Amino acid sequence: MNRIESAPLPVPRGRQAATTISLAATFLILVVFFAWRSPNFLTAINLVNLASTLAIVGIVAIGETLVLITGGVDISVGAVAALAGVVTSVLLLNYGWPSIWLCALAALIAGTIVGLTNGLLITRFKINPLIATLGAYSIARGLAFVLSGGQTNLLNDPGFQFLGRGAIAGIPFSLLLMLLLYALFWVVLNHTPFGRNLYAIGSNREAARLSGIRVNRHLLVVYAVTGLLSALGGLINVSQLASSAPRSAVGLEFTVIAAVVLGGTSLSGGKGSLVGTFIGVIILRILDNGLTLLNISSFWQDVARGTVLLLAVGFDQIRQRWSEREARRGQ
Amino acid sequence: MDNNRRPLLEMRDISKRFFGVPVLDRVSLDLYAGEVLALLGENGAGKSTLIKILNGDYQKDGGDIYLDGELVTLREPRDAEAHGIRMIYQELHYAPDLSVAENLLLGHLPRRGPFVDWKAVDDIARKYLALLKVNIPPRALMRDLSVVEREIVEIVKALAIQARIIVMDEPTAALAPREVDILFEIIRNLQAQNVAIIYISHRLDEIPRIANRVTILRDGKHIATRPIEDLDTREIAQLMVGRKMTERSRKTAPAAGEPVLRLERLTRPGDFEDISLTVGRGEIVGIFGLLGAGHGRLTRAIFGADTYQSGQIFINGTPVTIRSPRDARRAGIGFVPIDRKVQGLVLDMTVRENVTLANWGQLSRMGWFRRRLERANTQKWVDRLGIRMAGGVETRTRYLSGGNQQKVVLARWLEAGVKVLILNEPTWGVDVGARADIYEQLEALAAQGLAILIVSSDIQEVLSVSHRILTMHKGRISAEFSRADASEERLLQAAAGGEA
Amino acid sequence: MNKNLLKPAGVIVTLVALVCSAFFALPVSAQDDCPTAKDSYVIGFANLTEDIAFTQLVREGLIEAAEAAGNVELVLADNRLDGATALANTENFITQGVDGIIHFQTDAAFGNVIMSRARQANIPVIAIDIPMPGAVFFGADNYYAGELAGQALAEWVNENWDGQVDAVLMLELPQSGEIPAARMQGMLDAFQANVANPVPEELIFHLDSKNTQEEAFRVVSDTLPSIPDATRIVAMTINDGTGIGTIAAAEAAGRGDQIMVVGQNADPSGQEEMLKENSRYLGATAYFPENYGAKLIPTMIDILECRPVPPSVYVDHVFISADNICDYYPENWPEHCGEVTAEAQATEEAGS
Amino acid sequence: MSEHVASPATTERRRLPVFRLQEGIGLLAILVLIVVVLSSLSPVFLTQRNLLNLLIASTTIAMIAVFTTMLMVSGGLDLSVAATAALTGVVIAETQEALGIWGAAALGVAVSALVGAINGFMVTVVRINPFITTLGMLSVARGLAFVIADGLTVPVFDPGFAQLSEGMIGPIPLPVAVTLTLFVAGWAVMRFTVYGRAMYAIGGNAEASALAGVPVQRYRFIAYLLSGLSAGVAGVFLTSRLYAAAPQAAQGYELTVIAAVVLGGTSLAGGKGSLVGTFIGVLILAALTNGMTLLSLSTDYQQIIQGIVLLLAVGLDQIRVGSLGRLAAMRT
Repeated sequence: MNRIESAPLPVPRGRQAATTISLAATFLILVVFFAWRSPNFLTAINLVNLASTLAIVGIVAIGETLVLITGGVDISVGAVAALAGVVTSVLLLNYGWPSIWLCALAALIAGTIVGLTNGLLITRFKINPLIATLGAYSIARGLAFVLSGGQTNLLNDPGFQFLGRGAIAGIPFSLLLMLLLYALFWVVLNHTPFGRNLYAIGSNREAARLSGIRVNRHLLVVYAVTGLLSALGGLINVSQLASSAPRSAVGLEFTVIAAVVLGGTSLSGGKGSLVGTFIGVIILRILDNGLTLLNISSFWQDVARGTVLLLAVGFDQIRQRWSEREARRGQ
Repeated sequence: MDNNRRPLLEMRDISKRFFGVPVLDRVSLDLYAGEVLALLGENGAGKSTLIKILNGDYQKDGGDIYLDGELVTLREPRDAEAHGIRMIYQELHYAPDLSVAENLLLGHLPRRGPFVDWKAVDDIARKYLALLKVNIPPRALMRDLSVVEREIVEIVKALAIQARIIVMDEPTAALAPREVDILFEIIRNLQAQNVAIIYISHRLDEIPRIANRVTILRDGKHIATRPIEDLDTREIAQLMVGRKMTERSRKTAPAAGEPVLRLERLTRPGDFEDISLTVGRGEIVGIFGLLGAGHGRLTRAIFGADTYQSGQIFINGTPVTIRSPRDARRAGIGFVPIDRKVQGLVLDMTVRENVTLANWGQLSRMGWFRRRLERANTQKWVDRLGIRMAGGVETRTRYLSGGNQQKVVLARWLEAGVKVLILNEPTWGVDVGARADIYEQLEALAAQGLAILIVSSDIQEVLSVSHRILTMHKGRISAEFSRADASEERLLQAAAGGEA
Repeated sequence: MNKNLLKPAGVIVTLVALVCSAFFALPVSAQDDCPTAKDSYVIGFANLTEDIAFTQLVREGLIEAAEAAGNVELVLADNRLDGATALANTENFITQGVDGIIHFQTDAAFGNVIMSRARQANIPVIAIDIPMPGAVFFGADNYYAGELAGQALAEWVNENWDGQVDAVLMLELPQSGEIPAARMQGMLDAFQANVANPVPEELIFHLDSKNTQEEAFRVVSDTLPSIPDATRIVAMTINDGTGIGTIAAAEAAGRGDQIMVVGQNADPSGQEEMLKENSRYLGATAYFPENYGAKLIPTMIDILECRPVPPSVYVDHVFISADNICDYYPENWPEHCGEVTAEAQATEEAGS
Repeated sequence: MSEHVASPATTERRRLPVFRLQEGIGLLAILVLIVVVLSSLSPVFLTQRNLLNLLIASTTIAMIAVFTTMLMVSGGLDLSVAATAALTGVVIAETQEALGIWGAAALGVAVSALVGAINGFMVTVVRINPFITTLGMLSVARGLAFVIADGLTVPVFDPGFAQLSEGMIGPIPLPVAVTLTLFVAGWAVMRFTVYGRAMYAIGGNAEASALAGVPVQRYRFIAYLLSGLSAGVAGVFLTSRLYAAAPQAAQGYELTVIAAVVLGGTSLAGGKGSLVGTFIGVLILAALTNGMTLLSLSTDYQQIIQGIVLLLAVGLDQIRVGSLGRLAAMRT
């Protein structure tokens, strides 16, 4: 049998690659612009600074990418990160747990539990993910304040500070950890049945279910992992700051979603890549860093951030439609 | 068929109620290895519910299911699959952003250690695609495939899982005759390997070609199970409907009035080229083409849902520019799309709201609806077209049967007062009884002066309703027939590119 | 105004009640020397926010003081750093029939409307930290509090870095208006006035801390690379949290020994930071929020019982550093301060 | 020839209106429960005065929620409303001297309409996902508000302007009257006008609506425009009420608005929802906030309870509607 529409088919990853390329272009434009405007931008010291401050948003963005690929969204990540930090310090300081690592472990578990709760609300009670995680956000943030009594707590554990501040062979440990997680989840997403199933679920949930994929179980795992990664982000934050505060990571969810979407992951599910997310995270970080180096008022920085998000996503949208039209014309 | 063997599948006295209303009333069905059992019935007869129970989608309220003589419980599709039962739904379920190969093996990706064995994925996909002689690259994205190709992948998917029982719900609805042949070929191969098939179709003419036995349901009850040799299609239809059917007689075509719609060299390269045709007042023109011949795209372009590159559209002799469905509506063109659930209806809106969807301008004053007028007009069309629903015009269209849904879309354009009505595959997924009904309505409308253009891949449909028939092949009009000249063979030949 | 009048339904009744109470207020006060004097009082307290240590200490101090007074019932609310919420809380207080309101709200500009409501209801208001027209002001002299920290920092620089500084980081809170601005200005002015070599304007970096540790961390992390050669950096921060974030950023960049930081508030986390070994947190100006209550409640009772009250009551400010912390907060740091001596306690009393 | 109608559909249909009624009643029951609990805990809660306080305090959210409901019924979403309200206030504050207070208010509302128009343009023409569009716009509008006001809260006091929020129509404060009027008018618009029908049609099935000749993108654009405009109007009332405008005003209101609308039964997927539901949703949140404040409950606990109520209300609703959804799924 002949193909009925005899158009040459694009390579499957081609479309994603195009998005990644236009992202990389955005990235390059920013780098060139900042390098031109600020002599301090491309210095070794600033690059190390950039490298060592990527991890928090970067790691949480991994979880958000997974969630968005399944067609969901999680806006509780910032609250979970804050809760994790608070749990660590409260267990250590108020409850006298013997080791900070044990407390950190408990914090990771707490994050996972919030994630699982999100997953249950979404799968069992069929609550829209935005609303479910909005509720969880409210509750987790509230809990962080209740547990800490609103206090900032110092955590002076040199071993623990290695997590956020240490370096191996000059490379920040948090960056290494983040790269490791990106590699790990890249493999999971692209080369394990679990990862592929996530795309299937986001692409067509009913098809996935009818193909015998345990959709609810997958979603549970994804939200739990996102909770876990958010908690890990919170721990790195605490370690970097050597202190925990319930007010921390305010608005992290929006930064993370912006980075993931910037990276080409679709809010409607089924599409997305960790490579894109990685670049998205770097772009937002560079934007912040560059604008600060240029001594631009923080008020204008908000304006710039929103504008870049709209421009980048808008441009990609137009490019995609244009190339689709081209492809149709070519048929 | 050796009837002394034990059946592979027995469904005994299956009952199912929704909100206290019986949908299935002690329905039994048995299926033997290596046979094709046609499961027939009108929409709402309970076929879907029955197979969804078999697939574990629904839980039965009563009755038992035996596989190989053993009682089984099927709580979810996974259970069914574990027992070798595989469903191919009429509405395709695929992941558009994954590759063909991944879709084939969705939920069953072969692994090496914890990882997906991509080489095996490729190999398996190629193997099964080759089995169907399908030339679809396994790495193509589903999104980039045509509707037909997607369906074929769906069928291959069932093969790939090596099911013992495959349920096919209207598998040929989207297939061209040649593709149907390929499918039947495959089904016979499957039979040879002792796979049992439950085959659901509205195309009764296919049944004798492929089925060994038929089971007929009506109103949630089991009506008959007979070997195919004992029945002809007429009898089957009678059993399904429960009363005598009269054969549609082909009347002679009335003389066409002055041209209402005229296309001149309408072209969009790659889809359709040089299309010139006219549809007169009171005339029904049919365009027959195999799937992918470009006739579907043509209708969308006339209606402004797609663009055309060159050419001109005339309405009543005046050239019109159509860039959007709005322009088309203003020019007096109505369009009944192929997929009424996706493109035709707002399912959660009422019949009234759907009927008046294209005529807000006339039914409102300063943006406020004239409620009484709206209701009255809706009621008028409901009566005239015989749209049936229990709850009156305030019923949500979601709860109407396929035929009635189609009539709602029809009513919308009549309400909008169009001069030309374009229908793309007007009876897709509509059951036998409603089909005849719709044809009659179309003829009546034509008799009242409407110009109707029907585009279809169903040769019977084109033959039975059109006054004049065009065939399309590879985006061009390949032949034209009067009603008297047209025959199944000649149409097929012309549509396949042969000389008329 | 009598809240029992409001209980029966009917908005008109409410209105009549409003008019009546306003009407009769004057003649009644003419009869009695002090119409607002009572046996017991209900006092509304609307906190700035419940999210930060400073305001929590204010609230706790107030609760303690109310209990100590014996005849005061405290009604609590949270202004959530938001003008609309502060106004809603005011209206709630009025509805609840409080005798006086202690308001800790976000911006002087909102004072007009809040005070007009309170005046209509004849309820006296004390404004904490942010002045409101017609309210008794209580709280910090922010500019002066800033000066204390700036001066201490200048002295430290004169002593340790020969009065030389390569860069000044100002961790500000521009979105919160004049109060933090006054603190920052006080710090900078006093620092420049006292340091041996005042710092030129181009070496002063104004950074937006957004009032969080991590934002302070980020902006300082991003600023340090632009001053790679600076080895003597001072930072003045809006509060302890941003100070801690600033130090963390410098340490993370491996430049912990090149920075010295002063802040404001001296809350427990700030105290802990300055007590660290080799701390880069020189100290912070204390506002003693825990003592606000002990002064606020009696002041409010004075107002209600028609005793004269000065229009502004300023709290004491002390620059707290590792050297004098045991004089003020010995009970917080037993390991550092050793046994709390009677002498130290006496100093504390005197200090507060 | 007669066509067969499946029996389950018949019963379903008969049940449908009852179901919808039950949905409303369930929501009302939650509201009544909250009111009963709060009034038993606080003697002040059920006083006229407090109820008016409660209503006045919720006008900002309520005004925006009217138009957010329309937008969400059409399948849209607007996260930028709170920032837009703040921006409007700041524009008024900064231009009041040059333009006079009413001129400034007009300019502020115009700016909010512009923000809405840009959102609409991004969503309908550039076709960026509404979540991202309005998230970006949130950042831009909030940033601009800070830039224009230089971070400061600016007094806006004009007796006439203050009457906007302090005036009374009979026994009802003006902003409450305006809000109620908006709800009633909005309800009528959603039910009886072409615009309302378009919202439901587009949210229900945009493709089918477009193929019926409905100018989908134009109506979408209008919905975003109105959303921005409503934020501006809410900003005007807020500024008038506070005698001042702050660039950080209304922070986080966007989520409260969405919570109220969703609580009221409007689907995030579009096509379903009503202003009656939104009205009850707004009241539930307002009663909760007010009541918990009267009880001196700490904000942390308030936040937790609000989260739980949101999840409970939506979750219970989902469970009840779930059976209906399954039934509908069966028919397709």
